[in-house]
Amino acid sequence: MKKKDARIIAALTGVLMGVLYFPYVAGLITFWTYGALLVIGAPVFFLAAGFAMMAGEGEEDDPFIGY
Amino acid sequence: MIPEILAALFFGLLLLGLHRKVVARIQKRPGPPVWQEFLHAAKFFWKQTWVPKTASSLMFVGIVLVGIGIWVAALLVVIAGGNILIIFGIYMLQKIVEHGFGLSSGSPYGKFGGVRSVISAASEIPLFVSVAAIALFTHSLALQDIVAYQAVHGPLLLIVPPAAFAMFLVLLSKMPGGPFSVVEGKELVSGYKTEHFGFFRAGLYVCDGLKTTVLLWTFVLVFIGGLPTAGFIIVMVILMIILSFTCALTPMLTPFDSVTLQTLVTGAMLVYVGCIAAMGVPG
Amino acid sequence: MIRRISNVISHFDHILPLFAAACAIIAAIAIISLPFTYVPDQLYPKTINRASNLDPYDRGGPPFTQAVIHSQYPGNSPSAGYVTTYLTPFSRFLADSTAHLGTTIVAHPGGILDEILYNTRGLDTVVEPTILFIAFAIASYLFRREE
Amino acid sequence: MIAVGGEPFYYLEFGDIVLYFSPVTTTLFVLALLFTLFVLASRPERQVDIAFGSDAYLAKVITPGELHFRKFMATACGLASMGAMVTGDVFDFTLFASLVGITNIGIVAAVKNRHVQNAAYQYGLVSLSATVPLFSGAAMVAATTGTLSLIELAKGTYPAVPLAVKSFLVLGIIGEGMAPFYAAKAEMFRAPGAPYVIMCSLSSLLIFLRVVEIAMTM
Repeated sequence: MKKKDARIIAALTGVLMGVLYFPYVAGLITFWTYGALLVIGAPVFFLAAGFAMMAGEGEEDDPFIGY
Repeated sequence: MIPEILAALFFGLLLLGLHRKVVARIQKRPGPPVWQEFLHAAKFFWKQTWVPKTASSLMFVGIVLVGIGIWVAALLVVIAGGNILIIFGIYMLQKIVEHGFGLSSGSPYGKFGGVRSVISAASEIPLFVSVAAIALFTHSLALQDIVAYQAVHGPLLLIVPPAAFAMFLVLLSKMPGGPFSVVEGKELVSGYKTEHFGFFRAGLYVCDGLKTTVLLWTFVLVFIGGLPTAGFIIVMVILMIILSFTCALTPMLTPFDSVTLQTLVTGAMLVYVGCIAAMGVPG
Repeated sequence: MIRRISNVISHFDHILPLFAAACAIIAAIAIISLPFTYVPDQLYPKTINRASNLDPYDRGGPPFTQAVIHSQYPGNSPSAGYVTTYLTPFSRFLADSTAHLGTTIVAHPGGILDEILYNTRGLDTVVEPTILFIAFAIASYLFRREE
Repeated sequence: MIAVGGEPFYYLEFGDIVLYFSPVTTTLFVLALLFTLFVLASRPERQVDIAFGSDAYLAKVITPGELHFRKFMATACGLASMGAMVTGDVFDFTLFASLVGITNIGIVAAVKNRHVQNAAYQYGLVSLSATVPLFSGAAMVAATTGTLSLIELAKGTYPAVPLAVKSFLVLGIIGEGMAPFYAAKAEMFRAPGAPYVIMCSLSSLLIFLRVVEIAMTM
């Protein structure tokens, strides 16, 4: 994933989860609708934020094989 | 809901830190500070990360998504007082998440961790027998019904102590360093976690934190009943300390010994539930 | 003791006898708890016409008409009962001339799949051949793997 | 009635076989779907092995032919478990369960590894013999109640299913790869190809969860 894309995804999910919190508290959207959003959104936000900030630039490494 | 999730995550990581502290004190070590696990998670999140060359990249990344997602879902189910079978289903899915972590990287150590995690699948079976025992009394598996039942009849811990014991064993099998924690044995480097570093590992800490809170909370809800928030926190801390003592004072079993022991417990539980069902439920 | 048990269950050559033992125990429990009451009000009942060439499979009645089937949700399958007695002309010929053909699932296309499954139980008719075909796929793959 | 899985909110009818989506079955269905999508979309990992006697190591590569076959089998396994999760009919459930058993063998059948093949063979024998208690359990459910529909059984108007019959059903599922009969399955996990072998374990866990729900509903 490109860092720029990851940044956009992280921002999108973060903003969506944050903004929709207010209608949920106000009772406009149901618990499970907002819950489904969180179940999908929270891990995506977490990983996308990680990719946006700390994704490695160089070549990948081999797995650890013990020495 | 976001505040609840963050609180549960933070509290779960603190509980795990407490676990390490208690175990260390029993072993006459000073031990890390209680917020050590939280520091770990934060540290890992700000490390450079990439996917190993040999890994199945989609699986490697996707399994972190699944891991966090299912435990957020489990927490929401507990908050909503939903069905206890869903929580236990998610708990069993944690097994698949472990396989995914271990197998997706191509590392032999991760693989061993994953295979160990298949072997230890017996740890889930006592769960269902205790669920059956609970259902015999409450006639429902929704958490709110179970809590309501206990408000009338007193805690299930006193009514069906063997079921509580079976579930305690299940909790124990998910504690680091416990007798049944064969998946994370020290001879496996870091077991299924070996290849997930950087923010993937931070994601694993998020899973662990949520998992600890959800499991302990469910135990308290199912066997003790509804309490005020402070009461929940106190009881969960006490439960954690009991678990830590058990972990520190028991040796780790070999994988198949742990399977045998858990199967025997399940057998005993089955006989017990059979007896209850045959004699008829009082009340 | 625990170690001895775990030595047995850890070896995959032992699980078949182990499973057989478990089956035997459960079967013994089942035999002890006999008799179970048989409920005569069954789904898909049938009267067996021993004289027919299609003996266990004959549902009675002329072809292309609706046989009487007691199904769980009659509203869901208004056409139930038609295909159970349906035979292609060739199958009809086989059925009329011999008592030994047209009675297995692979005997003949358009032959009788299974008198209960066929069209009274929608999804089962799909799942059951699927099991067969998956088994065929595995077998043929293994057979041709070395080529 | 014990509302084990919560109230269903959607019914899908295939004649007498009615699929129902209650909170529990829907959760399980979504999980099976998710991992099936993983199987479809992901490439297998290259498993690293250390060559003893030197400091070299090798990565096992799965050939395209093997890859396609295993992907097909794992997808079939995913579809079968999805079906088993939502079906509202005991006999249909047992059919799906045996389909899962067969596809599990198929997932590792293509692996060129004697140890894994032996384990798969033993697993196949057990899952074959497990169909006997499985189907006889379903048949006895029909005999003792007169119906196979879980929705009807859950209403409590039919006679209760004897405990021994339920144990037959559960034993049949346990034979498909749950404790303590999964030693072969654990060995099957040594095969490379992470997304596919995970399906083996996922399907048996999900089916076990479902049979617990079914046994408590009846």
